[in-house]
Amino acid sequence: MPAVHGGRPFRPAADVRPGAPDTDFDNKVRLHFMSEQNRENRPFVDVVKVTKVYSPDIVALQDVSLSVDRGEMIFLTGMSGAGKSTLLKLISCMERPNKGLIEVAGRDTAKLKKGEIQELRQQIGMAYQDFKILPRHTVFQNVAMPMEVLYRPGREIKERVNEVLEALRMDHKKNLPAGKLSRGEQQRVAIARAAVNRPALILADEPTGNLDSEISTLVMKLFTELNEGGSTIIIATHDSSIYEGTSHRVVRLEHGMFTA
Amino acid sequence: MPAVHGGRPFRPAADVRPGAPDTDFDNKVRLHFMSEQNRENRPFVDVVKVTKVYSPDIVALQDVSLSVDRGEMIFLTGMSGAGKSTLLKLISCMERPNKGLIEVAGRDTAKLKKGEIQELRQQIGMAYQDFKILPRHTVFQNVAMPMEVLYRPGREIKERVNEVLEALRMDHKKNLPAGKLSRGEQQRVAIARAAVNRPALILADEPTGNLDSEISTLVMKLFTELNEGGSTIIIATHDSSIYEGTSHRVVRLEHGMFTA
Amino acid sequence: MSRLKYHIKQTWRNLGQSWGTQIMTLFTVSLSVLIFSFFLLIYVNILAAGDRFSDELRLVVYLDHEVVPEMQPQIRKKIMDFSEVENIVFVSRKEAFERFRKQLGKNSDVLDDLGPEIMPPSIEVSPLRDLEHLSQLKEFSDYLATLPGALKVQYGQNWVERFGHFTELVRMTVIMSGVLLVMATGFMVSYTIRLTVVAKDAELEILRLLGASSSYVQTPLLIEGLMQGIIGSTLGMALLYALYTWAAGRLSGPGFLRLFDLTFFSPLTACAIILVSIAMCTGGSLIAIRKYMRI
Amino acid sequence: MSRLKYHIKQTWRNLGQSWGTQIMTLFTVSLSVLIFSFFLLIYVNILAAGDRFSDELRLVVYLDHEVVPEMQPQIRKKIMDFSEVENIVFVSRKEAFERFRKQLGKNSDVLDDLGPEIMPPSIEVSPLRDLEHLSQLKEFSDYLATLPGALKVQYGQNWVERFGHFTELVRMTVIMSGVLLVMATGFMVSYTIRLTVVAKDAELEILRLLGASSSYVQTPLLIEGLMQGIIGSTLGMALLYALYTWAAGRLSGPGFLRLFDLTFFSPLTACAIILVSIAMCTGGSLIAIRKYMRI
Ligand SMILES: Nc1ncnc2c1ncn2[C@@H]1O[C@H](COP(=O)(O)OP(=O)(O)OP(=O)(O)O)[C@@H](O)[C@H]1O
Ligand SMILES: Nc1ncnc2c1ncn2[C@@H]1O[C@H](COP(=O)(O)OP(=O)(O)OP(=O)(O)O)[C@@H](O)[C@H]1O
Ligand SMILES: [Mg+2]
Ligand SMILES: [Mg+2]
Repeated sequence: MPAVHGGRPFRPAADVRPGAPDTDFDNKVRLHFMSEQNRENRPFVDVVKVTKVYSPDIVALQDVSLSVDRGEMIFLTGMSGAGKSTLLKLISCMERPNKGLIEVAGRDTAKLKKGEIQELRQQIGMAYQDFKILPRHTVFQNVAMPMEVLYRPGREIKERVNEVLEALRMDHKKNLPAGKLSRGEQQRVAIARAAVNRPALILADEPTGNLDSEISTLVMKLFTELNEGGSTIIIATHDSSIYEGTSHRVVRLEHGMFTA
Repeated sequence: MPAVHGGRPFRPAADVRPGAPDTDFDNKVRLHFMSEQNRENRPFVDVVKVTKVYSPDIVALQDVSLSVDRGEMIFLTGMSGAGKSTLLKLISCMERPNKGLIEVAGRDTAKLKKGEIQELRQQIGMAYQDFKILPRHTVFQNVAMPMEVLYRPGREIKERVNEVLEALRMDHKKNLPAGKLSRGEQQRVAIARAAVNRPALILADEPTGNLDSEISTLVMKLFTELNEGGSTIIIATHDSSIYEGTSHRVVRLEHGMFTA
Repeated sequence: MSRLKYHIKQTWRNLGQSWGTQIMTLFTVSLSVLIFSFFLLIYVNILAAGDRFSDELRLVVYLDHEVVPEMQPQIRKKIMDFSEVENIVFVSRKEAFERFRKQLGKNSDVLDDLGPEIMPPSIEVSPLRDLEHLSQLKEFSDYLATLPGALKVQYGQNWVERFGHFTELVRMTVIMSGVLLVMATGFMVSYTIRLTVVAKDAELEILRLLGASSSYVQTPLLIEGLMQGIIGSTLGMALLYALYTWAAGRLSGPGFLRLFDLTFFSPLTACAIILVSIAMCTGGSLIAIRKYMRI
Repeated sequence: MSRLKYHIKQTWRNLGQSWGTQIMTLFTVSLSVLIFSFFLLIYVNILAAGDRFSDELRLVVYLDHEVVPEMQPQIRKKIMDFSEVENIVFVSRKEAFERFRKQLGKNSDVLDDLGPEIMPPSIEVSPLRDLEHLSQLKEFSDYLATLPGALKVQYGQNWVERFGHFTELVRMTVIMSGVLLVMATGFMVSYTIRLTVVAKDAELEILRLLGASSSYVQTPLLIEGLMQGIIGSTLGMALLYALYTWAAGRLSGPGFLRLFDLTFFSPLTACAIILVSIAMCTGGSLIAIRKYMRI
């Protein structure tokens, strides 16, 4: 079983709302980071006046603030180079901000210890813009990784992986090496891996860049289902067709700053 | 100067039409593959009943035929996994068909010798779906490669690379290693490299997958300019916004076959 | 328990995916162990040979008159004052004459008319084994020349020096080869680690991003390193033993006066070498992935 | 002309981008050259030592009567019949007696009353240099014992055998170390090529897709291989010379009867080694990229 760090349990988003599928699984895996009393009234992801400068002097984000509530789905748009990926990387602790505060599940990410960062990442499913899939592993193996990392039993892994691959129409390719797929298929593998674990937080970076509108719809359907199951979802995209007409919040980055 | 193979000159597309920019440059570089009399009335790219099966039994293309005239711009659409990239790879000799005939500039690609394939590729600018840029080389070095391969003089390379980077709003990043760019910026590097040489044939595979609509417009503007300069252009895309409302031909692949 | 099964499954899968690298690593380990223990074995045997060589080394002090038995302890003491020695033998004129007669063999009848007084008496001194260097021997010989009545000090200068020279050359050859091989082995090992890391790079990066615990990442690699260490070093040691047997076979023969009785490592030493290699293999795999263990 | 400039520019840029790999490769080349030429040098010197050793080897045939000068050609012929020899010396009783007197030194007055007739006459035979093996020597000695009037044949059996034994051991050590080092060097070189290919993989792939001509791709790599070959092998040879000088210095001394006059390669041999290394370096780079040269 996963180690518990710091004693502050990270309550699964899944059991906050009714109708969450597979609550039992979630209860076993997810830990409670936030204390009971302010879990509901504080944002799940809180970015406060964050500045990120890449060496030597490339300002990717400047004084950016963003609050995402638990269970919210939000779209992050902006031109190429605006800083969308950088913001997602900061939230998942892949990069460190030069200034400002980033809180996830009520904890300051700058102060997390190694084990706590690992625990936090286990709760985050990220679909990377460059996919980061293993070309020589099969599709199944790629998608199963986040569950294997949590030592889930094989039967459960199989079930869940098949389910998510089916939802993305990738089940017929599951035993092929991921490197032999078309780019759009690889992108779906990356999305499936981010979603397979029903994580509390999903960060999707340009998830439909290589997908046609039909498949994009499937992807959005998957995300919507997960969101209804309690997951908080942040989607960075330039594809207006996937957020036009939704009731969800859309924020726009421009040259490292949010525009109203 | 480049070696001439087979004695059949490959006449630059650029000087076929009036108004071609930099005709002098083109005359020096491009070779004539087609004999004079039937250059105008035969298609520039001719795909006849081509089947491509990946081992062991993945049928990517089945009995596909497509003719693209010299100076045409054509959009290739279709769902993810339909076979768009495969078709482009066949045209650029990266893959070999299992059945069927592929002619480029009037020559059967199956019968080209090593030197002739090299020569053909020098005439093709391909923007790969996975970019294939060198992360440790600078943007400038990446974009300059197709011209360096032709031993163009440094002054000319500089001029042309700057021109194409400016057109894609990437000139301010030209001395950064390409691996440190955002994905959208990397995609623009890949497009710039495909266009820098004003090749006779441009194959663009999903060129706007990571780009917002503003930059996509710039990319299409660049392609249109090149097309008006005489380049034949095939664009594989799922982004309907870039081909909706154009007068150019749009063909649709579905499960390895063209639909009417 | 189920976690260990998880890790073993993982290791097994890795093995299937990268057996090329695995075999290469195995060869590297075997070869490294072979090379190291080969030079260790040679060094050990040279030391032993040196011992046996000095066994036979004697200095002979020729005297102008015999040492009467009462005087012997005094001279013994005088010699011992300069240096501890292995053995001191006093040879009388008569004993020397007998030796000479034997040396002439059939022809010894020429000595029939002569008495032992034609031969000089002598003292034979066997230095201690640790008196290795020729310079020390020379010094000792000079000292012995100052004994009362000493005429001349002789030792197999000719052959001793020649042999000493040769031994020195061999020692230096072995040392230099050893240094070169250590460097080559070092390169080999570091290259292997680099190639392994290049191969695993993407996977370790992704595991890190998925929040895999350190034990999840390290255990399969540890098992892998352990297995490679065990198989590789045992193989290397077995190869060395085969080589040794071959060499010993070639060197045996009508071995009267054999200087080199080759000996192999004791089982204990062999085990120690294998254990150290195993430890280094597992340690190496850990070092190779340590940079992925930071967050 | 301008193309060559292009290629040199290219090479220079590569150098800046991958100096880590370059330096590693340089070390590998140096070390390989050092190791190979080190063992070659040792082998050459062992051969030379063997020669010098057999220079000093003599068989002595003790006779029961002197050979009169008229008979000498006949005996000479008889010996030559069995085997070509370097030299044959007839030692009369008188000469033997003189030698014995000298050997006794100060004490030689004990011989004053004796005549040369106490000493046996002898024939000293120096075998040819190529008579290397002890078994051959033994055979020859057995033959000499059948000469008319031969009493006994003597050679420094004791030391000769011992020395022969030792030489054999050294030869085998050198051969085995050589084999191991060749294997280690082979590994090193192939690893270096693999690492270089991994590093250049993406670039060569893209050049291929851009339709770069073979000369465009190969020339910078050839220049690179050439430079690495030149610098690396020269460095290796220089290192070996430094080692040699150090060793020769340590081995020199009061060198009467020195068996090992170390010699270095002739400049010609050294150049040949360097040239071969350069050829192998450039060849190696070509082989490494050959798979990218197909279309
Ligand atoms: N190297 C390969 N080995 C095996 N199958 C392959 C290989 N490359 C492509 N395929 C398969 O061939 C089919 C067509 O692939 P292709 O890359 O041409 O699709 P595409 O139309 O470009 O899709 P996308 O829009 O996702 O890029 C897919 O089903 C894909 O899985
Ligand atoms: N590792 C890095 N080193 C230096 N600069 C970087 C690095 N990563 C990103 N940048 C720069 O930071 C800025 C923001 O990059 P980011 O990847 O966040 O953009 P983005 O909004 O995701 O763009 P895209 O839509 O193209 O993916 C860009 O100008 C980019 O060049
Ligand atoms: Mg991005
Ligand atoms: Mg494609």
